[in-house]
Amino acid sequence: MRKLMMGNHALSYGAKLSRVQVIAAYPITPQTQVVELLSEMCANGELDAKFVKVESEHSALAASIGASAAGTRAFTATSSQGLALMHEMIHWAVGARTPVVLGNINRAMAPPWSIWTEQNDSLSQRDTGIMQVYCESNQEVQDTVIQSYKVAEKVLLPCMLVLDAFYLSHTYEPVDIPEQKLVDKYLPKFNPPYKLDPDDVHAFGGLTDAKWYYELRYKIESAIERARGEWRKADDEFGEIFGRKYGLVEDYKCEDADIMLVTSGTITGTARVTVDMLRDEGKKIGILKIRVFRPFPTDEVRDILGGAKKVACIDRNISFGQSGVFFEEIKSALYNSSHRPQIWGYIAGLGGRDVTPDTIREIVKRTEESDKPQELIWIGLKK
Amino acid sequence: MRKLMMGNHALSYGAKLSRVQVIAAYPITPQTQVVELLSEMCANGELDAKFVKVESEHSALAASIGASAAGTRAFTATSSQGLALMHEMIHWAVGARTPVVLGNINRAMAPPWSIWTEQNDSLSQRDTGIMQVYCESNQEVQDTVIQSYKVAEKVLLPCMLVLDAFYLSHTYEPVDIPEQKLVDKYLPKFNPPYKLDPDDVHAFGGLTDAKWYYELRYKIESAIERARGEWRKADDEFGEIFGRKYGLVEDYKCEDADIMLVTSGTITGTARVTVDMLRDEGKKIGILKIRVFRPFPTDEVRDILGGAKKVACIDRNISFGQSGVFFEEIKSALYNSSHRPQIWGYIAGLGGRDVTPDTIREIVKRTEESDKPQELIWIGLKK
Amino acid sequence: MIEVRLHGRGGQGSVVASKMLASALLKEGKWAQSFPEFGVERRGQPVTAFLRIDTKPIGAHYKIYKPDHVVILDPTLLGQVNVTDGLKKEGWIIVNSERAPDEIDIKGDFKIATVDATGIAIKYGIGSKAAPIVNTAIIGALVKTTGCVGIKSVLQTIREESPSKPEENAMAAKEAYEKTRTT
Amino acid sequence: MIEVRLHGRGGQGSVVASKMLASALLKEGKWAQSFPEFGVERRGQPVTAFLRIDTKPIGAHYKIYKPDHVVILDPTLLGQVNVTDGLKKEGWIIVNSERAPDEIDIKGDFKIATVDATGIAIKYGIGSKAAPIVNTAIIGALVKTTGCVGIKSVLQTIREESPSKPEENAMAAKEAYEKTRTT
Amino acid sequence: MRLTIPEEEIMQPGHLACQGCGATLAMRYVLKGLGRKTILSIPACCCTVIDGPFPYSAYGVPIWHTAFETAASAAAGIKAGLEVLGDSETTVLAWAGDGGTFDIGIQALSGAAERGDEILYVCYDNEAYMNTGIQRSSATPLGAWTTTTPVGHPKDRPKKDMIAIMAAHRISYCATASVGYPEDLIKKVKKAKESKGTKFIHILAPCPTGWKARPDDTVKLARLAVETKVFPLYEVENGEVWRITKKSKGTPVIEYLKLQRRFKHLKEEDIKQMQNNVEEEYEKLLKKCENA
Amino acid sequence: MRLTIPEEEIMQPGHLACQGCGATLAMRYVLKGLGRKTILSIPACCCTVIDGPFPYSAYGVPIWHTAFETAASAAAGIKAGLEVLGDSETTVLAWAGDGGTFDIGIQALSGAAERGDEILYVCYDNEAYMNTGIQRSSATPLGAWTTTTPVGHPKDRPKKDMIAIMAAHRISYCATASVGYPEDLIKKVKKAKESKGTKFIHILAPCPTGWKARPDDTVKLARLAVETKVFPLYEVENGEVWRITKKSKGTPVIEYLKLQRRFKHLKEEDIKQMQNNVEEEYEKLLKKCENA
Amino acid sequence: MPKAKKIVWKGVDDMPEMAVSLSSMRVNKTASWRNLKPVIDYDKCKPCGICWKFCPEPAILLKEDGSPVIDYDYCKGCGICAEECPRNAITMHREER
Amino acid sequence: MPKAKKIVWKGVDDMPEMAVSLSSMRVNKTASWRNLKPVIDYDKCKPCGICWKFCPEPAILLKEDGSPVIDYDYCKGCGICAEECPRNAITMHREER
Ligand SMILES: Cc1ncc(C[n+]2csc(CCOP(=O)(O)OP(=O)(O)O)c2C)c(N)n1
Ligand SMILES: Cc1ncc(C[n+]2csc(CCOP(=O)(O)OP(=O)(O)O)c2C)c(N)n1
Ligand code: SF4
Ligand code: SF4
Ligand code: SF4
Ligand code: SF4
Ligand code: SF4
Ligand code: SF4
Ligand SMILES: [Mg+2]
Ligand SMILES: [Mg+2]
Repeated sequence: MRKLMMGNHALSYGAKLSRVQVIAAYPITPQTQVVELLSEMCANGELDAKFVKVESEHSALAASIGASAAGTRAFTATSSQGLALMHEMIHWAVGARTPVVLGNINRAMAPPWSIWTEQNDSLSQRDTGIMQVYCESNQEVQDTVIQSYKVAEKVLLPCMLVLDAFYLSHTYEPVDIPEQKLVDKYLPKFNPPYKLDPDDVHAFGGLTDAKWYYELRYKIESAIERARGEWRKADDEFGEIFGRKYGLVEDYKCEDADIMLVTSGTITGTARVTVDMLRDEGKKIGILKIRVFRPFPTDEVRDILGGAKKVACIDRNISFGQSGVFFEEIKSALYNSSHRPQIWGYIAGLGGRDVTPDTIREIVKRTEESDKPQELIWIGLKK
Repeated sequence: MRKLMMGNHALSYGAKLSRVQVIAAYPITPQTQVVELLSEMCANGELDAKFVKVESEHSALAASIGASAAGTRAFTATSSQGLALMHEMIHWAVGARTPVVLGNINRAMAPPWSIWTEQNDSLSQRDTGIMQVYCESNQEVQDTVIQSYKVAEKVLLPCMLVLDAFYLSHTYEPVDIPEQKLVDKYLPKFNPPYKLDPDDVHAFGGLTDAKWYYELRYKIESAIERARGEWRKADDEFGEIFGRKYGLVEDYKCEDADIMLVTSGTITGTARVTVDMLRDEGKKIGILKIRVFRPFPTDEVRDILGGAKKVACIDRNISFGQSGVFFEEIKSALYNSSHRPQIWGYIAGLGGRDVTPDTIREIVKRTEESDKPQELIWIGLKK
Repeated sequence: MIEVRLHGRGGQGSVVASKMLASALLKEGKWAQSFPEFGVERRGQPVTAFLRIDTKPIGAHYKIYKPDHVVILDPTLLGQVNVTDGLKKEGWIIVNSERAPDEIDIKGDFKIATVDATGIAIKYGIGSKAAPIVNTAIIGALVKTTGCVGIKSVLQTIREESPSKPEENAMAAKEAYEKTRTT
Repeated sequence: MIEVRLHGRGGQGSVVASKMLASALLKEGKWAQSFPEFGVERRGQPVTAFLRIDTKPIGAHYKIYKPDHVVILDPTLLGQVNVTDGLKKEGWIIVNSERAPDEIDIKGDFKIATVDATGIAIKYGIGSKAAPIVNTAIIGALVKTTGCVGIKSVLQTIREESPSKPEENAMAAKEAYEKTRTT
Repeated sequence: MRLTIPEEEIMQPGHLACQGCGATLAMRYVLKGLGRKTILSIPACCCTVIDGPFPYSAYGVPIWHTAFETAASAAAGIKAGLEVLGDSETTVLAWAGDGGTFDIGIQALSGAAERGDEILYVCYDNEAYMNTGIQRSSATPLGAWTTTTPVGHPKDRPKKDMIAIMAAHRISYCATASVGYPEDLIKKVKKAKESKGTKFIHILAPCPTGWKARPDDTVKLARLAVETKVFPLYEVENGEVWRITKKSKGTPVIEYLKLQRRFKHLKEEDIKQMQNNVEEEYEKLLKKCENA
Repeated sequence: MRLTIPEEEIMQPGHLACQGCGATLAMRYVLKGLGRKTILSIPACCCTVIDGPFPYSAYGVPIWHTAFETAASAAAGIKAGLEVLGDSETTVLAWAGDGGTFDIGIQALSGAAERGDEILYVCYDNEAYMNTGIQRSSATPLGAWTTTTPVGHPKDRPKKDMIAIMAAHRISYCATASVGYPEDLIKKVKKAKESKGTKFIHILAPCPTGWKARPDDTVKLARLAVETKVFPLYEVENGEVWRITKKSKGTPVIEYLKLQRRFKHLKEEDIKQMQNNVEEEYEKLLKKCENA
Repeated sequence: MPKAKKIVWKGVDDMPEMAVSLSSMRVNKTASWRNLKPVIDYDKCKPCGICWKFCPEPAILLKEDGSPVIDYDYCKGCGICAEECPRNAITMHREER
Repeated sequence: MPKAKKIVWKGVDDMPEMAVSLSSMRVNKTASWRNLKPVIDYDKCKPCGICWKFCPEPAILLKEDGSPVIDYDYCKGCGICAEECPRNAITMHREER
């Protein structure tokens, strides 16, 4: 069934189709429609889940993790300040190996207060071990929730699914809703190796000294590395059943491109439109869209960008005192690679500053005209 | 005066010498002696400051930020879970441009519970904009508190000073305590451009839409970039007055080195001892110690590592699904550099696993013997 | 691609109007994207909503700066907000007003249509008399003038999606469709 | 570089002993580093503390695996804990015990010293009779046997740093220094 | 004509509150009560937005915008700073909504109260998370619709008794107030200002948007809440001395409910039940007041 | 011989509590009261460590170790999971220290209580942050030494009245208990288990290490606290019905204080003052109990 | 009273280092929010100040003689003044345009 | 009663995926913590179970006949049993070595 829905609804439908069993979430702009729709669904019986209406995001994730530990499929959603308040618990979900799925609406961090999009909230979680997937359409949002549970429960790690504030969260787009029974076929029941059960007594997460802590961390790293393959598999299988697939990254016209743009989130769609225009004008431009960001798709990035002469990375975020995060990560990924293109780093669209085809054009132009990479180019700064 | 003290005391003495005016902190192992000693100092009048004995770390930083906004010099200290709980407020301190100084004792994140050293807590804050300085001795800890206020108040950004759990926090070492009047000469009173004052009415941090948010972020980035120079200056001036200086990075015998180790924290001292032994054995090994991590000392790293053939980066941390954080950052820093040595990435010492001269030797050996860089080598993993 | 901007006040349902239009388009096998002004909406405050229409999926996600058409739900906004900002030449500007198009005090290279959506909404009892809800009625006028979507699918959508009084809303749209006056 | 390991029980002050020794070394212009076992300390639980001594600043920060000497504050630990683990050949093992060194049931290539630190502590009223605090007394024995630091600076340090009964603590150390028995 | 509340306007017009916003009235009155020597600590809430966007401000006193859960702790830090600087005159006013007080901010408030930090904490209560679009808070009354307690499943838990909780903290002064009674409100603000340690005032501030009411009914609703005993006006000193400051008339609860569409779904028996609850609670309150 | 408490030992020896730890006794009794169909949610506290390191455990029931501030919210999540899975039998027990309850965990607890989450929350109170080495909490009594309320400046705020706060939440059951009275304690645990929604039990658990007391005095101290009226034993139903469960003898407070070196610095007049406070508080409590 | 000048910056260099307010929201004429306009019938009004007291903007000023004046630059038309006036001296009218 | 076997792993591959406990702390003989040893004088003891009731480990078992036995593998020597015994049947002795 095709339905017009905002990104927040797509997120909720994704959760519903995944038959989540416990939801614990707290409202925050621009995520509120998620808690509202899920409340509604739980209230009217459309969704057979328990909604814990917690008093903060810290509790939201703590409760979700608890529910996961009890052996149920748990879901939460938040944004910016709420995600930041969850930070300790994100580490927790990772260390506890509870495959909670968390929807995050990318919103700029305060102060000053802002409710507009920016990736600093989610990217600030890049060192916690939670998986991260950036979506560029509402369809992708809905589908990715389902895929996320598939992978998360396989490798026992939480997954954060990310969408841009307003550009997706509040934008109505057509979304194909798959049949529940197909989803059930794709996504089996959650069945963790250990759970809280008085008939099978275990303590979870007890004090672990230098003797074994290191090995447990190694297991997390192994799991998230395994997740690379699991994402590929889950996406392929999804494609077979539902006819849509997304990849860990997407290569848009990179094959013969002189300049490859690196994008994520909704900037991708705008860049795609712009690239089409530029190609009409005879310019060979391609796009590498990063979808799965954690685990970082090093192989794909090397494969695709390895063939580029010039790369222009567009970051709707900044790691202050360093550079854009995607920029940093792709440089790092390519460092020990055999082919190393020149890479320019652009900062754009922070705090909801609109990124339009003109913005993309300017980035392409500056990359064309320059022959020495620059690391921190602020596009559209009012001077 | 030379005194034997644990790192936690050095941190407290640094705060005292800096004449902090408001302290808001919450106890956590292995930081407790900081709150204890500062409580004592405030109680007996040794330090003329108000200690707000908050009920959580989130409040600790919120209160410190408030005090800073009121125009006073504020201090806090924490570790691991506490730092993670502060995450939202670290973003806050940066956006609000309040130069709070925060001492963090590096401790591994739970679960499983651990109280032992690891850098994942502080490095998980690398995208917030707080400055970060890693110390390797108690002397450096004390001195760095004073330097931190100097720089932080110049650029109006908070600063986190980091020391290893137990290896510094609980280890007694001789520390030279400078005379208060020299410190007063070095560190002037805090005098921010705007503060909360009923006679000069301003709202701080109000809602800011896409019109100016971007520019305000640019100002933060400019400030932290300016901080690179301010750190150099502050360190030089410190050297002149107190006879000790540390640099943003330290180059130990890199000049003629075939292999350069990249280290941070207490691993550096152990590596230094090992390098001396190895040099006695005829091996040309050097060390680049990263002290200031945010702003990232890109120039220094390029300067020094640019001359290396092989680089072995030792990370007591891991960004799951990616690699060690220092490894990632130095690769990124060197990517667009003219000279690009081969770089190996080693994970070591997580959760307090001891890093000994033998560990360092193994890292050197593996780097010597390998001719293709590897990205994630777990040293000392029990197989 | 056709781009439309709607002007209203917080609480008047401009976003719903644009969303219903998009739904109707979907029914016809077209593609649409509808979004509100990105920000805080306050009761009474002037607000806007947007609509993109295309025959193929719409991937781009940026704001609309040069609309093809503009819809004004509340006539009192006319002097208060720059409603013609960026409006393309020859575009429609559709105003909820009792007046005739040529009595509307806007100048420029575009076409004007009016409809007494307020009157129609009151007639069908949509919203209260003090605060009639005109969003379905005004849709009728947009359909009539631009033809971007068929009135049938619009009426069907209104019947399906109106939170209350579906039939009245549909009738209001229909009446507005019929009574729209153009220059 | 000399490395020392101290064995005691949670609450007995082994860390303080090692810290006082380090302080005394500082007084003599030497360099020292003192640290506890890294972990949770519980009243009653066997715990350890460490000391590094050198003539130049000590930069290395890792644990001590092969101590030059070992000090045992509580004789009941002897059968419970592997106190000689890693102890270097010819190193001293200093035990708080009424017995003579050769009556101590440890075998290996090291030297044994004993002192009745408990008796001395009780004599000077340090701690309670049920739980005498022996850390200052035992220091005297270490000084005597290893000579790693002078008794004068040790006594001075004890007088300065003891949280209570500084004089008694110093006298206990002195008496232990004098009464230490070696093999 | 004698004005019954201070004439000076500290809060300025041009702000971004909805038409007929009760929260704004609360702010106007509280600032009148405190005067210009006031610093505001405001966490995320409608009043964050109402004040206006950077680089403008409407409230007329310094404002520290702070994270949602930190009204009290940021205020405590500000106060500590002022104390060190020797300013004992300025009131530090933590100003938060019901969500920021009853839910996510209760820990920081409880901590400040325990420490006895010298702050005045005012909760303006519009009985839901309004800034994010009307979600339930623990101040939402039993039976009310919100977007997260949808019709069919309206709120099934009673409103948290925040004054009882703060009284249990034994702070020197707590009180309820209503924007329908500005004189009483301002008197309490002045009393709180004179009291020591942490002080707490809980103001009912109707929200036409969230209550689905007419904007011109705001003041009437604020009065009806008191008259119907739904929101009695009283104060508590040191957690012990309870005192009603305005007798409630006993107007039937329905008078209050019927002006708000958030209660539209209630059936006759629900309303009867509500009337009973209200009477019962009022009796209990009167009993507590006996010792005054 | 008739045993007065259940014989079965759920908690196992070999754990890591100090000699004479009161918290451990509390755990032993509560588990006896609840039986094996229990899941523990434990935030950071001494009991985290006491249970033993990975891969071992001492408490004998499933344990969810959770972040310091999340005893209640993690428990709520676990309970929600069990409910969805159809397990209504198992008790989810949030078990936290005074710091994790009175301070950093009060928000999650307050939230759970407001929602009426079906959990039993037990706070074992050793009156300071013991696991981190004896820092003040808001449960630390007035006048006590801790490392952050050093001699010369001992704690200058009274102990937070946690039961009054929870009673103000109107939960179905709250009670105090002491490890000196295991029968009374276990009775309350069983009563709580039978009650609906969120239940709260506050257990005094002397800590020889932190109180600077002899390990063999633990039980005696736990009894003296009750006998001296310092820590009366009572229960509260629905926030309204207060009931003393064990009359306090009126032993002089000094008998309790003198066994603890954390009070060593107190002067005669301090102790007198304390005796007065204790009497006064007890009177107030008796008054509340009149309605029982 | 804080100044109410419009702040005009060309770009980043004109701005303060952090987000501090520099002017009053008085720059924001909320007249544009109004669809109903309160009109005072001064014949009916016997100045009591109640309308002034309850205006949430506040958009009612009091003259020397205590009689109220509506500041139509800011009045949002909520209708509270009309509702609360004990003498029914204020009526609400649809804004015309 | 949970099994109390010592868990011995060679390395990472032997371990469970996360930090779950697999055995009881009974493996940890806390006898090593004890410096004072409780000894029951069975002549004085008239079994009442009080020592058993108050042992925090618990390290006192009750025999069929109700008389207490101290499990010296776990007794930490806190002295509570001796203190609480109403018949003074338990005395504490310094551990010898
Ligand atoms: C940590 C965090 N979570 C959520 C939010 C989103 N948020 C902002 S205001 C608000 C509601 C405020 O409710 P209340 O305190 O009652 O004030 P009101 O808006 O009703 O005036 C919420 C949920 C936030 N800013 N920060
Ligand atoms: C967020 C966070 N802050 C601080 C700590 C450190 N911490 C662990 S246990 C503890 C004290 C616990 O006190 P309490 O709850 O009274 O239990 P007790 O240790 O006294 O039994 C503290 C401060 C932590 N683990 N997490
Ligand atoms: S939503 Fe309610 S509280 Fe918020 S500004 Fe509007 S009327 Fe005021
Ligand atoms: S410190 Fe106190 S509470 Fe903690 S284990 Fe020791 S005796 Fe028990
Ligand atoms: S209508 Fe409302 S805003 Fe206008 S003057 Fe009257 S009360 Fe004030
Ligand atoms: S309320 Fe009515 S009578 Fe009173 S001053 Fe206003 S207009 Fe005049
Ligand atoms: S001394 Fe303590 S641990 Fe040993 S048996 Fe007696 S009560 Fe138990
Ligand atoms: S308490 Fe004493 S009398 Fe009672 S069983 Fe134990 S040893 Fe025997
Ligand atoms: Mg509210
Ligand atoms: Mg405690």
